[in-house]
Amino acid sequence: MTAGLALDIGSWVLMLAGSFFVFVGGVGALRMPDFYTRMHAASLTDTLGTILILSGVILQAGLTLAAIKLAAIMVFLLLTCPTAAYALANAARLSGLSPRPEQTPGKD
Amino acid sequence: MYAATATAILVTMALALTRALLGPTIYDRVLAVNMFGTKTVLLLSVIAFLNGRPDFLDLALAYALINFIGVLAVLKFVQDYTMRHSGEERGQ
Amino acid sequence: MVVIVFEIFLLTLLVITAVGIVRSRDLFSAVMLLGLFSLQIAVIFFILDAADVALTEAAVGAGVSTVLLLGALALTSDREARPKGRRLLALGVASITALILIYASFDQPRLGDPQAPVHQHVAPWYLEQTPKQIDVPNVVTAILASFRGYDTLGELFVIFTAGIGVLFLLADGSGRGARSQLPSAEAQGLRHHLIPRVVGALLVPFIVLFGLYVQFHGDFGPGGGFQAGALVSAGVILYALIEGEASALRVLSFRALAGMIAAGALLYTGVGLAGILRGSQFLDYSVLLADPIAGQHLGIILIELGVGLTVTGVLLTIFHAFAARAQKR
Amino acid sequence: MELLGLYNYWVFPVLLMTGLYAIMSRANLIKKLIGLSMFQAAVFLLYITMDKIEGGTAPILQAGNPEQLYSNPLPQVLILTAIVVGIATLALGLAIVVRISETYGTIEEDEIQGQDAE
Repeated sequence: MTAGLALDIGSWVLMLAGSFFVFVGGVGALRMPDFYTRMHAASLTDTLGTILILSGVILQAGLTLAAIKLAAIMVFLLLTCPTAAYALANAARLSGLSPRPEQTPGKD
Repeated sequence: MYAATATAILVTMALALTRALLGPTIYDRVLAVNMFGTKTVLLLSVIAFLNGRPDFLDLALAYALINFIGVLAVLKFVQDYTMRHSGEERGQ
Repeated sequence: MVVIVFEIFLLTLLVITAVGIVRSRDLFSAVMLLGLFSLQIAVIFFILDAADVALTEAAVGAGVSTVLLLGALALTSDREARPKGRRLLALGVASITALILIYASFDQPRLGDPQAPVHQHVAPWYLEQTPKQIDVPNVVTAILASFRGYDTLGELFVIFTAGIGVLFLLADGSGRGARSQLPSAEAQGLRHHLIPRVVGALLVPFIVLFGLYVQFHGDFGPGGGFQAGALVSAGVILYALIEGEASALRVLSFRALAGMIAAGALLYTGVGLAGILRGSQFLDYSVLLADPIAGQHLGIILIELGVGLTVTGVLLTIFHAFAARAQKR
Repeated sequence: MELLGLYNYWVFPVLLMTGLYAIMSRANLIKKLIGLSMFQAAVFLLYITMDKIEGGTAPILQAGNPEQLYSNPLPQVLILTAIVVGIATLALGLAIVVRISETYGTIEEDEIQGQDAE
């Protein structure tokens, strides 16, 4: 029983911490001054939030097929998120978007 | 507990949507779409457990696998665009 | 219950996104916002207990539709001219119709009402008969492939025709598809971006494998030919993006794709005709084997395979047709 | 709570008419097609809204649980195929727009009509 409770508490802590980082990432993506800083906020917390939340859910799932699927989701997200961030930064840099906030052009 | 996590993810989704609507550059929008995609995967996983049917994780898995394609398509689009209109600045 | 609150929140986001799409003058932004729209509506479908539909929307919306719209933008223009006139009239017509429809909604049964008329007829019969007549857990697959196989055949031929239509409009007229002008230097895709290339190449087999899983696991979980077709073509499109269209065509040439489209449609119709030849009706799978239930299983697997082949073929042909048109410029 | 149960049916016309507004008021052909997709998505939403049943789950039968309620599978079948048909017809529309753009050099409806009138 206590092992089950410890597992529950562990997964709750992981999920709450994950939620916190996900939320911080969202705020960062909204409030940071220019594209590159926004991307930095979003992509870093994306990875950490993913690890924490999915580990929390895996603890709840126990040793089932669902846990294996969740682990696969986690691996794929950990592969694709940083790559997408890289590709995006690369595309932005390629098109000549400057990383200096004071020169970030506004639109509309 | 799932509900609290899902709420945090949903609020983050709203923030990402705001960024997508505000822009100002197209890359901000792509970033928002990518972020939104990751959050969708997390939300789907959490909701599958909240509903008590964890056998529906296939959907989250599908998104985790193919969400990446959109960003690569954008990268290629921008690359071709810069090739065709070299010198002309895009996304401002 | 709390899930319904999430759904309401997402619906609100959906409306905001829709307004954003209409307001944005930059078509590129509109396409990006349409991607967001698709993600949101997929989650809403999932919350409304439509796992199969959500999987389809995910498979189509996340990869294929963004790629197609971007392909079209690359061939036309990505700026919209300032709209003139007609806006007030359009706004008036749209708002009045919306108000009338909202007024009409007060007579609708509320969400999830078990007494709603839609839950009283037909559907209970399907839910009851599926275990007896077909014996697959996924009722959606049972209806799609067996009970209403005619409808699905019709849908398949709509997709088939759309694919042929795109080829008529965009192929170069030499009758050889776009094969002749392929191996050009610009067809190299994102080869010089090492990191996306390595990660993408790592993902392609998993996407195709997952597509096959969805194809053949469709009787037991969410899935089937439509979703699998979209997933497999998303995998091949990813390969084409990172290695160039020419490499993707070397793996699956235009001729092979055309073969897949035709083979899928023929397989579906052939299974239907086999029903007639065995002395029953068109698309009656029960007579395919001695045991009616085993016959149903065989029929469903075969026609889902036909659907998967045609959908993959059509989506990839469309993608290559747009890509080849862009290279000809 | 009773009224919140109708929220889906309110969002449906709003989305439907947002799509229609884009089709009517915008001259850009690709924007019209995007509006058409939104219109289509609104119809999908209406159908899927109707399939939901309280206490139900997706219509994938669970063995050994005969009392379980399942959502209505019929709208799901219709919409599942409609989504894939939707992308195929969208592609056909885009192909026509590409050809129009190559012939007229523009994808704005009023400019095309102006050229036709000459």
